[in-house]
Amino acid sequence: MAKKTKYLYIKKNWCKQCMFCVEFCPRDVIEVGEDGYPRIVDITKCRECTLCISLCPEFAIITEPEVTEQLEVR
Amino acid sequence: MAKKTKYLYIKKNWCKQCMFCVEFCPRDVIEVGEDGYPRIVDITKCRECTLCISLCPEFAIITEPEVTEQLEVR
Amino acid sequence: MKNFYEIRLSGSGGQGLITMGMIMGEAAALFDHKYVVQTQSYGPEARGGACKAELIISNSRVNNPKPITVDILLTLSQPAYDKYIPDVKPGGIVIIDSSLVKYKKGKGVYPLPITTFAEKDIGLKVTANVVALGIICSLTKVVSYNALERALLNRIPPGTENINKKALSFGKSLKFKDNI
Amino acid sequence: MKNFYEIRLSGSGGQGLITMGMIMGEAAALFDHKYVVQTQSYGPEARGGACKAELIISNSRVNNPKPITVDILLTLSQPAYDKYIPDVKPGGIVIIDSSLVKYKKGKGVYPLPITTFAEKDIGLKVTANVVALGIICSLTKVVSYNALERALLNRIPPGTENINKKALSFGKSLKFKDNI
Amino acid sequence: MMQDIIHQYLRPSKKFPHVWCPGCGDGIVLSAIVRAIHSLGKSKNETVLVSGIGCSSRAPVYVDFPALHGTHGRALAFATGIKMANPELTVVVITGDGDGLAIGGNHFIHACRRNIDITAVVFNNSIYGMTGGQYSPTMKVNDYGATAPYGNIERPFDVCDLASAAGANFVARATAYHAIMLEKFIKMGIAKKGLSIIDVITPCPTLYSFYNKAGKNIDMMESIRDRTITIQKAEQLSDAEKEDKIVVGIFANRDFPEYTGIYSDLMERAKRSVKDEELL
Amino acid sequence: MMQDIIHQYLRPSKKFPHVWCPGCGDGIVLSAIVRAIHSLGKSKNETVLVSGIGCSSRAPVYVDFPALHGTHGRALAFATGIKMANPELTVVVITGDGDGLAIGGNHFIHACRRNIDITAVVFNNSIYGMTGGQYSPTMKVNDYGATAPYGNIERPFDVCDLASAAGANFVARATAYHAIMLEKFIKMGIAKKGLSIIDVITPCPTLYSFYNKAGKNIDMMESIRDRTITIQKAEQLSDAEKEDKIVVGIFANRDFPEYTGIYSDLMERAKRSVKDEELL
Amino acid sequence: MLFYKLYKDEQGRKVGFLQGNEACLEAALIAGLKFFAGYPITPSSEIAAVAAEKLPMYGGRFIQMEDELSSMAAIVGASMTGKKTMTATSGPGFSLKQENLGYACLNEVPCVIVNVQRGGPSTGLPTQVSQGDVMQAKWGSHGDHPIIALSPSSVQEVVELTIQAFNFAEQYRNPVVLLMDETVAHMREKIVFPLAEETEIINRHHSEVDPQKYKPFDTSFGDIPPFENFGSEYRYFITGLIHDEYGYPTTKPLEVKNLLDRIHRKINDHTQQLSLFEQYQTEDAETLIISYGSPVRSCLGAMEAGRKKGMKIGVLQLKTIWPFNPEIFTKLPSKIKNIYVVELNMGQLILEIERVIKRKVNIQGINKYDGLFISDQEILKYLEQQQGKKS
Amino acid sequence: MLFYKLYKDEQGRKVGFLQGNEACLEAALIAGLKFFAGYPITPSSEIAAVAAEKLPMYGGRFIQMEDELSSMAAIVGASMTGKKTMTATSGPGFSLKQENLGYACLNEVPCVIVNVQRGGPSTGLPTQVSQGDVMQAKWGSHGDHPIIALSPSSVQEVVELTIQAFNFAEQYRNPVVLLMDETVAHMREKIVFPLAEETEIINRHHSEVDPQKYKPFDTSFGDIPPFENFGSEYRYFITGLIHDEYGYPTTKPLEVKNLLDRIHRKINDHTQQLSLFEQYQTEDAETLIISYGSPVRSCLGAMEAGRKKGMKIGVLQLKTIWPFNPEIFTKLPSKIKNIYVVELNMGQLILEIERVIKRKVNIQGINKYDGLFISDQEILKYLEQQQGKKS
Ligand SMILES: Cc1ncc(C[n+]2csc(CCOP(=O)(O)OP(=O)(O)O)c2C)c(N)n1
Ligand SMILES: Cc1ncc(C[n+]2csc(CCOP(=O)(O)OP(=O)(O)O)c2C)c(N)n1
Ligand code: SF4
Ligand code: SF4
Ligand code: SF4
Ligand code: SF4
Ligand code: SF4
Ligand code: SF4
Ligand SMILES: [Mg+2]
Ligand SMILES: [Mg+2]
Repeated sequence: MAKKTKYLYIKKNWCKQCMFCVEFCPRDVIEVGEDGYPRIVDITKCRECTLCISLCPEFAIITEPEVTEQLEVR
Repeated sequence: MAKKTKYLYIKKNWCKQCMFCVEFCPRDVIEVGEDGYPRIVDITKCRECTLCISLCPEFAIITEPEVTEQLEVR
Repeated sequence: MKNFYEIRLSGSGGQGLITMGMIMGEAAALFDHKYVVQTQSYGPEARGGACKAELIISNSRVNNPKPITVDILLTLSQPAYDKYIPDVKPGGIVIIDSSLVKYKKGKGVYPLPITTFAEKDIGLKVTANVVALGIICSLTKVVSYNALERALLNRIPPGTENINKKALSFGKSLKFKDNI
Repeated sequence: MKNFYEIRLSGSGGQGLITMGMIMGEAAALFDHKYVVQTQSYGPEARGGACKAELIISNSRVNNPKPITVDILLTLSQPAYDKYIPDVKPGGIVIIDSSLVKYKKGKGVYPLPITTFAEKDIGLKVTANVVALGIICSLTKVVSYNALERALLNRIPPGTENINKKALSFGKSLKFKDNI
Repeated sequence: MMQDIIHQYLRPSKKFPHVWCPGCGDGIVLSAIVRAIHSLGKSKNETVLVSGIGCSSRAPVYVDFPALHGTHGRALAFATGIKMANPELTVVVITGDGDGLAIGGNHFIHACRRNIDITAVVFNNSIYGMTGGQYSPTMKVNDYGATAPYGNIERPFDVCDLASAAGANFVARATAYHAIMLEKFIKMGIAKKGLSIIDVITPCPTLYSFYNKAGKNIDMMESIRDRTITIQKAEQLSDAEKEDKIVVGIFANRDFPEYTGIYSDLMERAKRSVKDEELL
Repeated sequence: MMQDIIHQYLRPSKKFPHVWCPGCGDGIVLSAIVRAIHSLGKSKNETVLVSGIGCSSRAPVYVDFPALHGTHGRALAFATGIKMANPELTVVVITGDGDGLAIGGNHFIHACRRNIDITAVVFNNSIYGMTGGQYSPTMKVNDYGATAPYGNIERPFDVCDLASAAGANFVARATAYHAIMLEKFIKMGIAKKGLSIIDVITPCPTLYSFYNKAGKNIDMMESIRDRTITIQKAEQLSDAEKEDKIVVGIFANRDFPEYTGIYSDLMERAKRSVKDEELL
Repeated sequence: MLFYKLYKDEQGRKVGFLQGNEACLEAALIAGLKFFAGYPITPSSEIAAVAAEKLPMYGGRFIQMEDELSSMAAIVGASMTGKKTMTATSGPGFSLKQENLGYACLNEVPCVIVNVQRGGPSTGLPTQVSQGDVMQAKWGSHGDHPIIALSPSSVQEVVELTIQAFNFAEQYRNPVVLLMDETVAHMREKIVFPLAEETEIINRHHSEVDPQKYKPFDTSFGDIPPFENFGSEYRYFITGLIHDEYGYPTTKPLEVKNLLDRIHRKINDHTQQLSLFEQYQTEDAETLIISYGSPVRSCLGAMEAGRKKGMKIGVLQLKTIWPFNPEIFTKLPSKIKNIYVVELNMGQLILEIERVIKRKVNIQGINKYDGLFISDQEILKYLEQQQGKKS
Repeated sequence: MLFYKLYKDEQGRKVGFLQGNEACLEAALIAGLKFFAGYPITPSSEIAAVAAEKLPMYGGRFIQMEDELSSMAAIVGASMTGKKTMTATSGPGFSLKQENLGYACLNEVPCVIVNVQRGGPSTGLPTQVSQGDVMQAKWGSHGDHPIIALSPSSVQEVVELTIQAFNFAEQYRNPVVLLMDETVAHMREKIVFPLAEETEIINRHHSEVDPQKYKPFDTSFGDIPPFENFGSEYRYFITGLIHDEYGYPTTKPLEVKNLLDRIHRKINDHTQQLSLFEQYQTEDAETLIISYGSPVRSCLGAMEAGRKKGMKIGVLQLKTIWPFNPEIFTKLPSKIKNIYVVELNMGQLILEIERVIKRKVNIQGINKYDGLFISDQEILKYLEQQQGKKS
């Protein structure tokens, strides 16, 4: 329950680069990478407010990559 | 303009005997006649409040009978 | 008794004609085991104005559901009388509430002060339709008295059995000759 | 010059492909007096994803409004390239924005860094579509330069005439050989 | 001078008496509408009545105005077309609680929102009279109807609250019994630029009464009279005390811009922006 | 623990990314709905999503609940049938400002009036996104749209006022930007017995932005954020000051009886009144 | 407030003297009706009134919606939970239901729509009889969509065909229209309700597949996909968009065509099973009267009267209107020289009959559309006139 | 925000490179459109957008209503004031307009309803082409009602038939449906607008009678009663009920029959005038392709290609769909052995064609309903297969 999330992942193949996560993360944890996609710069700054997850319109910010990868196959 | 109406007429062939005029005339000017239709008993008591005209659902209380008679022919 | 009757019950809204029609129909269909089709007037024209219920009672399957001309006409109001009297077949029976309707005498015309009977003899004006049912029964035999009573008792509000029975049998007991 | 061209302009939403199609169509139809039918992709599938405008330019009446295979394909995005490259007829011409698209070399394949040109040489990225128009014009002659310029100038916001003219003529002036 | 004004407005080619039942309030409301129009000096030619379907919606057939008896629920939509196409016309809509608030509810709220210069009079008898007494969206909880044999379980709309929330400029309620007040509100409504809703509580002594044992003509009128209170009075009462009351008065009287007027301004702008399209 | 809850709910057989434009608020609202359902511990099998037609109404296709994507405007009507036929189900309606308030306005007010236990989330982008950016009944005056080339002249509905006047038990407004507040309101709405309306202001960075030069994704989100005030704050402002503001908060939270519940009581009464019909 | 009583006859069957409308709802209860949504309209309103009273007695639910659009939507929604559902209306309301009726057809949602036909077009003649909506029943909604429509001629047939309507709806996963007319709806006749053991009640076919593998429009079981209830462990999505087997929107041409082909095929391939009709004295007939609904009664009357006069008349009654069954007409005895199609409209089903009868035969419509019922006399008179036999 | 420009050609005619939808509204302006009410729906929405921008420039008015029901009601109301009015929609909206369309037919209210057909049924294929609403255009509203429907195959024909639609509406006092399809609506072609002197514009016929004597449905001037505007000195009443010549409700059987007969007769008696069609190379044709709307283009392509291969193909294009004109088909050259009816639906107008062609000829439908446009190749291939000529 109180387990701390180790990391946030960006599913690039879902991300549409709206940059909400970059813009609205209160701790500037996320920034635009060279490929134009957001990337996590410093997860230690993250205060786990979940704002980025809630504001990502693409459900592209994930905490457990293995679960979600399955979603792509149809 | 300020001419006083001489009389009120009940068009019996339109009247459906709801008796609103009888019931709601504040001066008891109208009562139920022997034929079951309303009739004017004492026009002098009338204070020209027009309530009976306004409350007659049948447009059967008239001030100028000759105008309305024309309405019946089609 | 004929094999085929076309019947119209007419008057104005509130006189219980539709109920009469249903009772008569139910009696003939379910208890006398006749073929019966019953219809009635609907809609805005049923508001206030003339109102009717019609029955066809037959010993064999009924095709046309609505009579055009009738063997039996009951009229409880002037407008209904005026409107429907031309539809009576030669030799037909016309029952008229003479307390409400101005009528023309003739063979097969039976005027009776039905509403007055109901008021005076039964003591309840609204039983006029039941009195009329009794009259039709005895005059035309189109439906049996037993069947009629049974159907009637199933339709009426509890507690009114006696007065209704009384009205029906009163109607049936009336003696009449047509009014020529 | 052929009598009949089927053309597809493709890329993603926001690259101005529909406008390109309309300008090209108007130029060919109204000023070059060709028979032209122009269509485009619609609806939800036009949101975000691949987007296209299609033209058929002919010297005689055009029946089928939508090409199935094409003589000329312009692609300004990778998904569009991947989706539409199989539809190019043998001998057809493929113009590719090589600054955005990974492509396969071949006869009739003309890769040009169109968006980069627009950004660097014209100074405005959004003129890429106009540069592309110029390229198509000089490479295929399917529409005359004059007609194109005239239609273009009627479509653009006032004040942007010069930069658009520049982009068009820049596109036209480019030299290229197909990329085998 | 006391006048039977309605007779100046009855259609000369139409037969009377009308189709409504004895003691039905619809005739009373219709004559109030006519007196209101009359007192505003509106021309017969340029006053259009529009109605839907229902006992109440039959009203326009009797009075000598251009009139459209439309389809069920669409009166305000037909009226919107008429008013938009010719804003000079005075447009009065006659509708019922079923016509205007059940099937026609969407046009009701949108007409209010647009605040188009139409006056709609809702003949509110809390029942579908025409079709035989089914419960309507203004019927009280626990009243009976042909489709509410166990008592109505749906809470009624407050027509005036709804109209106000949707944006109408003028909103008032009167009753068929209070015919003079009614006439006044209708007059104010017509005079008002913008959408006006007049909710009129009116008796259906035939079907409402049949299902609710509400007595005959006079009983129903007396009940309406006795249950009526003013807005001012209502404010002093608790919800429970207000339960059965009819609250009459003016619920909204405001001056949001009127739709056809703004549209005319838009037309001016548009005309000015006609560009010389012919270029070649 | 921080969780990407939505992924437990995406349809395993559906491809992603979804159909919405980059920066469209619809995905944000959908994920708030899912989190709200999740946090209430509702079962997937017994939570039904119902939507109409529009960009927003596409939402139910992505998440693994039984779902009905109906016809335009009728979501609440389909939902009413579902809830009535099986009151055990949790029914959540996803609708747009066009779907729910334009063509669907009548079902909106009647569902509120009946106060049936459904939660409707209005994805309110003040435009018809799906059909190309026409003005909707929630578009502000003077905004532009495909059918408002001279600026919109129709006053918008206040969705919350309308829902309250029509009778809904729970009425609240949030925005796509205020995703946590949004989730909370949706959760309260679902938990509430009776009809709940959650009006969500959400950006359409494609079409609204095109016609109104409102910038791109982040611009629109920032504008929503910056224009948002609470009800408490709004009460202190004049009408003019409130003009451009988005007022968020809970507008109604009350306990009128819920429809299917009263109906169940009625059924009990009816069953008791089954008479022995067989007489002969 | 019910206006009829039910009794029990010697065999224990319920009997009564009922209107068509009343009988319709009683029969629906036998068929398993559990949810009714409607909006009142003459001449169908009694159906709703009976539903309001009776459904909650037997564990069903009734709702009066705000209009016909929502009524239709509500019965579709309710049907998705596995309940048998119904609505009733008349012409104007039937027009309003068309959009959602199309939705139900595309999504193969079982439900019954009663249309008690009255005089049209528009508000028309609200209290009078008509058969003006026969073509609308098939073509009223946009786009090709499969429909089943049945039409009773007596109150007893109302019972028979109402139960049949529910059975067809469930069996074929398709909306069924019960095309009544004002005459049948409002007349009272004695009816006998069948005993449970005499009544075949069909319920929609459920799936046995693993919920993970369930596809709501699975074609591997034949043309009629198994149905699962919303609220069960089967979770799926339905849409008014053209969809694939999962119910997801598709624009793939082959998937589109397959879906449309299948939903039409599932009806058309069963035309013979769906086609209910009666033939009366057609064996030796030279003149055939074709009809459906209440006018069939008059046709039979005309036949009987005509035969007494030596006219070789037969009657063909169609109980199933849609799907239209050409075989009935192509296989008619060749003795038949004259065909009269009696309809209370300006000639609708006759268009189909003319289309399929290829051999040379005189086909004429006998059409009445003045609001009145057609009598046997009228039909016979017309026949006599036509055949120059008028003596 | 308009997406097209208009130019002037040498003869002074306006020309442009326009979508069918855009051309439709421009043509409507030429025809005299003064009021448009609509509700957006793909693929018709551009018509409304152009109306919103252009109408107020030229003294007309536009309103976006809350739905299609009200849009239809609004144009009927507006038409009563004497204005030319129009609405535009697609399948789902067309279904919703049916009730009020019937009202307009019964009250003989001139107006134009554009239905840009998309894939159906239900929400169907919103962005794709179809001709699924052909039968609905005639039978979609309850009760028998007269309809005129036209269908263009090119943007230039959109102009021609839109003007024609308004003219027919005014001349016959009847709603006219312009049945477009997504292909014609969305493709851009060069169009030339006729000069004023080249365009016949018909306005509804007004009365000369004394206002006291005016009857809105007066039959003494022939089958089409003169029309007077609401707001003029002519005051009258209209209703969706069956009415007498005064417009008052009637249930008198003869008045009912007379009204229904007249409103149908006024259209049917003018079928020849209303029937617009084109024949291409039919003189020597052995194979005839019949079509309407955008597929006509492919039929012509197939004809050209087929003729090159020696196939004697002709094309019959119907521009008028309703009223259906049997004479076109009964008078076809007897050389024709094979008839193919090309439709983007499952076979709708072919039902009418099969009905009226009595002689022995092979009639087959070529139907495409997968959302795609039909190409000339497809048609030709089918023809070749059928004729066993495939080489
Ligand atoms: C589309 C449609 N649905 C239903 C009806 C039937 N109908 C006619 S009037 C009416 C209700 C009328 O109620 P209201 O407006 O309150 O009028 P009232 O008769 O009570 O004055 C109904 C349901 C109809 N004519 N058309
Ligand atoms: C009966 C009908 N009318 C019109 C349409 C076209 N249509 C589809 S979605 C839509 C508007 C959607 O607006 P909204 O509900 O606000 O959704 P958004 O796309 O903005 O999320 C319209 C008019 C339709 N599908 N059906
Ligand atoms: S919010 Fe989501 S979609 Fe937007 S940039 Fe971040 S990860 Fe990508
Ligand atoms: S959870 Fe909050 S702090 Fe952490 S990355 Fe996301 S938005 Fe930033
Ligand atoms: S109010 Fe009118 S209808 Fe009623 S009794 Fe008096 S006169 Fe007659
Ligand atoms: S005017 Fe007033 S006082 Fe006179 S009779 Fe009428 S109600 Fe009575
Ligand atoms: S039924 Fe009721 S509303 Fe209708 S006319 Fe009679 S009293 Fe009036
Ligand atoms: S058009 Fe607007 S509402 Fe629709 S998906 Fe795109 S951004 Fe969202
Ligand atoms: Mg009412
Ligand atoms: Mg929206």
